[in-house]
Amino acid sequence: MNTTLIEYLPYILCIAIICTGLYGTTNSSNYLKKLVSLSILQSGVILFFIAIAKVKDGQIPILACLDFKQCPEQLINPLPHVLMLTAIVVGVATLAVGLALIIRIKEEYGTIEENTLIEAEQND
Amino acid sequence: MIERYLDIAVLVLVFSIAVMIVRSKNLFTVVIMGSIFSIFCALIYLIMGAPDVALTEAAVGACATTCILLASLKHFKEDTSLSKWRVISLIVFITLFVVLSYFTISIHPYGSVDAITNKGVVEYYKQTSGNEIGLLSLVNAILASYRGFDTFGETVVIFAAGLCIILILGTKNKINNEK
Amino acid sequence: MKNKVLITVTRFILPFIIAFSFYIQINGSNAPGGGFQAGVIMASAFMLYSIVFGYRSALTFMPFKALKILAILGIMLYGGTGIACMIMGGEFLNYNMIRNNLTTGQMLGISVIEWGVGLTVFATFSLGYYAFITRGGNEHNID
Amino acid sequence: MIKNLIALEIAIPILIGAANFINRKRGLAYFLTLLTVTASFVIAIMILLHSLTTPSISYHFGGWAPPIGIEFKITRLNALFLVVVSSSALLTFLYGKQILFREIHKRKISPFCSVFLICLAGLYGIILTNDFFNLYVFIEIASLATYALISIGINRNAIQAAFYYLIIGTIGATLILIGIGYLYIASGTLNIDDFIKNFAQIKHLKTVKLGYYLIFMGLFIKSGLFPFHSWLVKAYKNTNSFILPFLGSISTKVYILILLKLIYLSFGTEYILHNNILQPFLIVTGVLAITVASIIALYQKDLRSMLAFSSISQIGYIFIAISIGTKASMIAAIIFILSHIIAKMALFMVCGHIYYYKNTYNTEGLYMLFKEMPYTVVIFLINAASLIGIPLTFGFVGKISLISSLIEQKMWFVLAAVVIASFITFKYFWNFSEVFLFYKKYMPKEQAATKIEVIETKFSIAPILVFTLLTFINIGLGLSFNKILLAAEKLLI
Repeated sequence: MNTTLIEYLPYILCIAIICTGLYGTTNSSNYLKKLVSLSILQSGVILFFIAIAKVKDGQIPILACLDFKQCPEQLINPLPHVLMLTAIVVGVATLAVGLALIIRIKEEYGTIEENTLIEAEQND
Repeated sequence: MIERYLDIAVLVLVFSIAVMIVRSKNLFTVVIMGSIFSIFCALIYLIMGAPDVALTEAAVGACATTCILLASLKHFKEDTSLSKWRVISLIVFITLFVVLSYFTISIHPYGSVDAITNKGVVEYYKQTSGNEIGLLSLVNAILASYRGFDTFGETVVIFAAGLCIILILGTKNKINNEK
Repeated sequence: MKNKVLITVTRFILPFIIAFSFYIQINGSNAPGGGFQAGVIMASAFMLYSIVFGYRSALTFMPFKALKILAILGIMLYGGTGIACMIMGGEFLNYNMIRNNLTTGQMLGISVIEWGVGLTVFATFSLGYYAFITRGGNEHNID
Repeated sequence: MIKNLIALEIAIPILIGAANFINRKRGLAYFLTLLTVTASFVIAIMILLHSLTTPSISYHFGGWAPPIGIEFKITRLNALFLVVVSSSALLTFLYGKQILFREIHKRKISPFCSVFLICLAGLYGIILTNDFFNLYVFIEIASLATYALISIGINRNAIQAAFYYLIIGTIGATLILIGIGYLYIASGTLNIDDFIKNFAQIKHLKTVKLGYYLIFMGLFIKSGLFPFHSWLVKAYKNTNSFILPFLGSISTKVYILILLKLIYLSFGTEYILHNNILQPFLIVTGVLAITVASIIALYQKDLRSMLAFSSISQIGYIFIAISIGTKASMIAAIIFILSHIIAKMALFMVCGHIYYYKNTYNTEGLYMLFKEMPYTVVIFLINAASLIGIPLTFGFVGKISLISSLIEQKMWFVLAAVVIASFITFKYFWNFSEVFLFYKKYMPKEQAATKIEVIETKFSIAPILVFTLLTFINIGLGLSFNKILLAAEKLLI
């Protein structure tokens, strides 16, 4: 029982981070905090992917020599790493565009609090 | 054995930082905690054997993003954020957490060697990429050649983000103040 | 900013950051790193410079238009490599068409596209930083 | 040779959009974009013609065969949608030169065109790709560009709408990414066809179930299904009227197409819909969408809000068609998507055309429009008829095939809801038609209160020609009822 729980604990913690990010994104009233929570959500997903790639006692995915058959070794799965490099880039791109939008919102409305903004929108 | 507990310890730390970010009221705290969050994420990637991802996260998350966030923080100096626990959505997300965790049990155990993800395509990459591509770094071989088109998409995403920022923050659009 | 310690440390550390980014760019084939990481590190050196010495002096040696051209150049390098492979008779990004003996074509193609990624990422991050830092001031002539 | 066109279809818009980045002249930017969109339309037509002879083409990027590398797959369905998307982009650009130049600051037009081209390339990628992770990358490219395009609006609320869409859209995309992760854990592959090949052994796994639930949830959010529709209304209501005909008709439909392909062609209806919670969920949300959104549309005073709610209810019809799970219902869904794209695009164009001359969307400013713009109002009525499902229009074909497959499956309650919702659709379009057609009865008493500033306008025949063309296509397809059903049969080979 204990060993199985330990074996799944990293995944469960990643999911906890994902849920925290989701909670922050949906419940923060401040738009900047929403964005940072969004990047927490994305970091949680990245952590999850990296965790599934892990191999016990595996080496980092760099070959010791070009011909794998001459020097075989236990390697960590490199494919999720490649995918997550792209996902990090996508995350930072979203964050930057969101930040640009927030700056424009602040200029137009003078606030980035959701409650005040909804009132301002209804008055328009 | 100790390595496994190290992962879990840092993950717990990262989780608690995430909770603190969600709970905090000051925007400056949010940004700086976000930077610390990224640094510890990079540490976990390193522990889990993903140096490329760790390097990227450290450069992007902890450095560049924080710089950009701090640069724009001068606009929101006086803003603080209200922070209350909302019980209903808390219950929703705890339920979501329990459901996702329940489904997680059918994944291969953490660090398992004979997971299906280590077979098939990945096996092919390991065996032949040295001879076909000629790079020692498997991540770069896959990134640039086998899945090179994804990386093209990634570059386009970054470029599009720059373009979008110029479009949004460029000259002010004239606004018809129509009621 | 007029803090002497900051200026001295920055002057000392900047060449190392730039050298590190070139190392990562070139040595990406056999070690962790690659075009993307190199570009971000280069951009952070640029950000450090403009934080310490002010963005106006950064603008003098790296004007806005130059960054735009660099960003386009990067994406053109990547897309152009793909189209060049098609002209030589293969698929998009099939580097084997560049040189046909074993892995030379692959190595050449990969190093070219890594430079493309690095350029675009460096230029776009710096552009974004400029856009955020100049907003709210008197001049925003970023478009 | 034809294979390389597939890569060019993606590469040309991206590279020209990038090159346009340094250009600051708006005339040149417009001309360049028009040229690029025309080129991609020609390429799409060539691909479609080729796919008529060879039903399935597979393009391997980098020369690596599918499970190792990334694959694009051209089926007749994909090629058809490629043509639909590129022709919509072309028509939007032909129609809106004046509107673009008036509503958007002259310095912003050039980056706007670049972002539009990148958005277009992203949408092509979403349609063509046959790789899960590549799908995610293209979804993000298209979405990022869409957020920026929406943020340039007619009033300040557009920026807020864009931010709201960014938050919701990113949550949706992240759910898709987690789902892809679970499917990868279960199968060890990212290629969709390769995944389906070993599907029989892994279909009982919990990870597969969770994976596709998450992917579908993300796609529901992205396609504006009823409970997740709030971003759609905000965005459509406030964005500029140049981009609206394109985004309003295309952007959600592309995600529905992916959903359709995953359910019907990849996972199989037997596994996804039957004996599963997803079918009741889709039926309930679809019925709610068609009824509730139509009822909300009844009370709208703003032309664009009404059309936005109408879009939500039409998406509800499409999801009802998807949830039935027979081959006939898939054809019904595709016809419905196409008819909605054609009619909604014409309606949004009419809407933008009216705004160009009257500078308002509100009914108070549009009384007796028939007197001033008779032709435009007639076009409005014909396209509204298509959305209601009146015979001789394309919408009728879609609605009849939906109703016949509902009858086949004996889903009487859903059928009743569809019929009732069609009447409500008629009613809310009638509300606006009354305003346009009749004078005395609906004239507000204090006329002085609604003074609309007179604006400079230049007459141009282009928008009228474009929405006339769309209306002719609509009626032409509506008249060739049997041929469409035959063609749809061939489409799915």
